[in-house]
Amino acid sequence: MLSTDVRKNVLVVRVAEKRIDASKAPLFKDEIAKCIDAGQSQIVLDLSGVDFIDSSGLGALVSCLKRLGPRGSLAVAGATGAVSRLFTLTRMDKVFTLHPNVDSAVDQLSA
Amino acid sequence: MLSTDVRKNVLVVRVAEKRIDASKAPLFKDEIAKCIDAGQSQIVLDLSGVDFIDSSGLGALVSCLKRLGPRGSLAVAGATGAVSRLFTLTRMDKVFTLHPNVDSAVDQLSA
Amino acid sequence: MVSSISLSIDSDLDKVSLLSRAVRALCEDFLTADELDAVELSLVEAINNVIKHGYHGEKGKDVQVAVGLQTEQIVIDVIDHAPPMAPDVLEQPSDDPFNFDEADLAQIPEGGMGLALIRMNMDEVEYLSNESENRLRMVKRIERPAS
Amino acid sequence: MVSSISLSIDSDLDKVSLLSRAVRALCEDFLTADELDAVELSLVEAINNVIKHGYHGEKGKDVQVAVGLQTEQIVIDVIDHAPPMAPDVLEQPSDDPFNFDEADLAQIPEGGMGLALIRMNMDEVEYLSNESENRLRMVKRIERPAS
Ligand SMILES: Nc1ncnc2c1ncn2[C@@H]1O[C@H](COP(=O)(O)OP(=O)(O)O)[C@@H](O)[C@H]1O
Ligand SMILES: Nc1ncnc2c1ncn2[C@@H]1O[C@H](COP(=O)(O)OP(=O)(O)O)[C@@H](O)[C@H]1O
Repeated sequence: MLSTDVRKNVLVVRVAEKRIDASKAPLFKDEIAKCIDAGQSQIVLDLSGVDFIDSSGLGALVSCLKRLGPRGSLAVAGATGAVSRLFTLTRMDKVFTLHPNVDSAVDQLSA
Repeated sequence: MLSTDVRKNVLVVRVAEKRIDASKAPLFKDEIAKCIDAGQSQIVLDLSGVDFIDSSGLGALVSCLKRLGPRGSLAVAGATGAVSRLFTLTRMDKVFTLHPNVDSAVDQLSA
Repeated sequence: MVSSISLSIDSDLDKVSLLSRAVRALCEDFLTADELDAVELSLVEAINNVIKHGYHGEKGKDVQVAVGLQTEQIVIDVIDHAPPMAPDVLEQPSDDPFNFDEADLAQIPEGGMGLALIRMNMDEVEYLSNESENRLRMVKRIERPAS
Repeated sequence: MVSSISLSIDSDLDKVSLLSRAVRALCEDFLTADELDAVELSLVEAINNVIKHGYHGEKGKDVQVAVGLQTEQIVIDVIDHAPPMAPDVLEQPSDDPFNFDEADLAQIPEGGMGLALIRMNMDEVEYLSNESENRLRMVKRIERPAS
């Protein structure tokens, strides 16, 4: 479901599912929680391969953000279409920093 | 459902429906029959806008061919995808001359 | 992957394209464009037959389609509650109506092509009929690119 | 154009995407990409709610979706046979869960967003419940380009 990669001390998590919906959200949340519990605090979530997220998926993201706490950052890269639309609609674009691509997200988090 | 146009004494009938299926075949057959009964004997059927034909639609075409009889010609232009596939599968490509486009069909019928 | 969904319309020829569009979308990730065309044609022919021959064109009757997406095949059942079709109808050799002499206009078929097309386009076709329903089961194998 | 089709799955979260794919395909000719996204999201939220809250995650229960394609609107009904939801649940103001202070992490919602999203994304939402079924009716108006 996820593939990870460290760049400039930032953990890049690529979501390899087209949909983060209620059937996938619990596992998704657990997998990210593992990364956080392993000590990662600067995380970029690459959603460029995702074309649908529902409120369960979005809730899982928020839950990760809370787990990470103020000491860390969770940035989102490559959200388009229905995914970026959901962030805007729910005002979650004020909560997560949205980046057009992974490179710009990594640059910001590692700066 | 149909729009017609005469070029070099050939009647070009453009089918303005995406599907010629059992719900449309009877009307389709009647409309072409009208053209034939009005005296048209060289007819090009432009199927470039059609993306699906079922056996009722194909049967309607055959019925038009029979109505036209040996004195006339009914050529098919612009069949692609599922439409051209159906002609091949049923050996109807031996019965109707298939042309890539209207121009080449008109040229042949008016020659 | 074993997933199933069922769809239904009433016995109205105007609604067949809706059903076929939905089923095509369901199969999209598993079949090539040609295979999708084959499935769509078979499904439409099967439903047309139910409406025309089973229900004799009467509207307001139930036509149901169950789509099973399995790892190696897609199973499409067309289910109706009309009088069943004659048991031998499905038995004719597959290419029958298309064995015409193209030079003889009278031989070219205007009908009777539906079941033959279904048999040519699907990998398995089976008709199951009992007191409660008729079920035309059509199976399309999923050919995976060798990897 | 008034056409309708009904689709059903069992109450399994893994099957929701199938249903939404089929419904999206049905609506495709009538809505913009943004509107299709809105309908898909609403449908998924509605079905998730039925499975999670109505059937408490139990599989093997019936979830039905009826799609009515009308000249000026698309009507999508999500129908179940679970205990109905509380009548006042739908009444809350539409943007409620999203009125958070983004600077206060604790306020950011992890759930409770589904119904609000449905109300924001559809033009009409209505819940009809009687002895035999619950029906969440969601209407999306078809905006035709001025011509
Ligand atoms: N669902 C059905 N119920 C009853 N009879 C059927 C059904 N399907 C097919 N048949 C019979 O089989 C015949 C052949 O069907 P088909 O090959 O589809 O061609 P067509 O529908 O053009 O006649 C039909 O004419 C009809 O008599
Ligand atoms: N179909 C339903 N059956 C019973 N209760 C429901 C249903 N849909 C929603 N609810 C109730 O309304 C609440 C809010 O639902 P929603 O806004 O979708 O958020 P969430 O599902 O994340 O809790 C749910 O927690 C549940 O108590």
